[in-house]
Amino acid sequence: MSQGGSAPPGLAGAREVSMTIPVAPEMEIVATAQAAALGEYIAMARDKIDEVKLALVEACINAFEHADCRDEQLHLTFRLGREPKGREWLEVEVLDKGRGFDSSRVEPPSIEKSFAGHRKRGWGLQIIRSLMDEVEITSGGGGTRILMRKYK
Amino acid sequence: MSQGGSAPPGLAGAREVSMTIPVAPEMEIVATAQAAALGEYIAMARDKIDEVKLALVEACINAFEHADCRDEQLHLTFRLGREPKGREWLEVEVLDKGRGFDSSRVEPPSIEKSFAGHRKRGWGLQIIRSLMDEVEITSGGGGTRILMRKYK
Amino acid sequence: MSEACKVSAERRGDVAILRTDGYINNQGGEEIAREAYAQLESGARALVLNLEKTRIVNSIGISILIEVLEKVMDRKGMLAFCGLTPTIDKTFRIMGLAQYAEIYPTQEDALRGVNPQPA
Amino acid sequence: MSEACKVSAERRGDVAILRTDGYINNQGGEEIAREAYAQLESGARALVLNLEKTRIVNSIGISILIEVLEKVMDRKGMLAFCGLTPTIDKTFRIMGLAQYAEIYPTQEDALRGVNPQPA
Ligand SMILES: Nc1ncnc2c1ncn2[C@@H]1O[C@H](COP(=O)(O)OP(=O)(O)O)[C@@H](O)[C@H]1O
Ligand SMILES: Nc1ncnc2c1ncn2[C@@H]1O[C@H](COP(=O)(O)OP(=O)(O)O)[C@@H](O)[C@H]1O
Repeated sequence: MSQGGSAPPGLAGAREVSMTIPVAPEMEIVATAQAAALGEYIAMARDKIDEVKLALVEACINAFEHADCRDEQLHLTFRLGREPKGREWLEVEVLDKGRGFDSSRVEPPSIEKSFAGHRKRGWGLQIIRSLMDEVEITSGGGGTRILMRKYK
Repeated sequence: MSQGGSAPPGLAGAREVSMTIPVAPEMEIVATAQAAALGEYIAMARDKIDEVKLALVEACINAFEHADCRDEQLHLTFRLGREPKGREWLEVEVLDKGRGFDSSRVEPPSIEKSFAGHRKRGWGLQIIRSLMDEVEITSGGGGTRILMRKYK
Repeated sequence: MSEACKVSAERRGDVAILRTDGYINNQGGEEIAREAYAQLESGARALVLNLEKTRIVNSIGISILIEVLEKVMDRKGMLAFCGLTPTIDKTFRIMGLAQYAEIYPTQEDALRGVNPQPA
Repeated sequence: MSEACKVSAERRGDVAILRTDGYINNQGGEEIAREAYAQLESGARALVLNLEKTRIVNSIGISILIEVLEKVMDRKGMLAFCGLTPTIDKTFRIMGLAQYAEIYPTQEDALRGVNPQPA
């Protein structure tokens, strides 16, 4: 996705922050601090920031739980941008160098299935898709990349 | 510096978060969110976290103002550790690939000099050294690295 | 870690009020479940979960809340939530929790909801 | 940007109270200086800078506060700070600002300090 065209001159590449966090308990909370700081930077509403934080938590714990990352790390990139003459957005990319999965084969969850079965889990991707405005999942042998965007 | 020896097994390398921020106004504030999140992670007192944040702000704006970074970026690393049988600490490394400087030749500031002269500036390094428990500055043609540590 | 979830309980007749403080992840969810089951065991008919001091949850934590809900429904009891942030409220609705548990703005509303007759 | 510093002013006789809200960096410092100079021009003798709503500053911002202090001292006026976080207080002391400007816990204390005679 392209950088917003409206960045002031001299700020080329200025709207991207990247970070690496270890695969470790509660590091997802440390990551959300970054999402919040960048959301505040563009004066995004608090509730929208909270939605980005929750989606980010889900993406992180998925990688922690399922990816089996070779490097024991998660690579996060936060981007700020603006549609041509349009709304500003905050984009979060969560990249793991893990085993990958086929997201088209993940069965959608429902609370009734949760009650019937013993498996109450399976809500992460659903929550991410519902809370963010755009979500793109790319996964394969090299790992998984979740790209999610929220408009201001 | 070594990783604290007390990290639970399976958390090898788990206590380091790295990030890259662009050289751009107020990105130093975005960076402080990370310091705060990691300080909270080890339950560091709020005032100490505030001191780390202010020292980090000074290190960032120094690089923004003086370093003339080739890559227009600042590389930050946050580390958590513990002295053998001792206190926990939060360490922040600020690395720029800029022009470097000789910190031994920076004149110490004083408010009287500030009043007398027209130059009120020159307080950044002094503030960093006063607010952090340990500070190490390495600088040369490849850039500048400020390593600063605060005990919990 | 500062985010670790604390759970405190208060009993009013056969209604138990559980207040959470902090991140509801797997540990937080288990903390809540432990307290909820203790209350059910000792005769509580309705649980009010006050999440006022919780600003973040994850789906592992919520899945444990679904287990609690199921156990309460098995016993023909009631489960009510209150004090949800807009984002947690939205998430509970996405997951369909709101169809089986009531969601109230405040603890007073929740207490009235689980206890319609004058106390 | 949410951190941009807002400055509001209130005049009580020849004392001007300036309240900041947000990050005191170069822009924030200049905002304060502009307001401070306007108050001095219009006859203020003492300035009270209430930083209660400022949680972070940087040395560029503080260097502008030193300029303001210098101008106040040139005019034999008074400058008092209040509402500092412990870290900002510490930083002002590191820089020696506390030797030339008074630092008070609250605005009331500061007003009493710059105005010892009954108002
Ligand atoms: N980063 C990832 N790497 C590998 N597999 C993943 C990843 N994220 C999700 N998955 C797979 O997709 C499934 C559904 O994920 P999700 O909807 O988050 O529910 P849950 O994590 O509760 O199972 C997971 O059970 C897992 O098999
Ligand atoms: N990252 C850096 N790269 C190059 N020069 C630096 C860097 N940090 C500090 N300096 C030099 O050290 C001097 C003192 O820095 P400092 O104490 O922060 O005060 P100030 O930034 O107000 O001048 C600066 O003026 C600059 O010449």
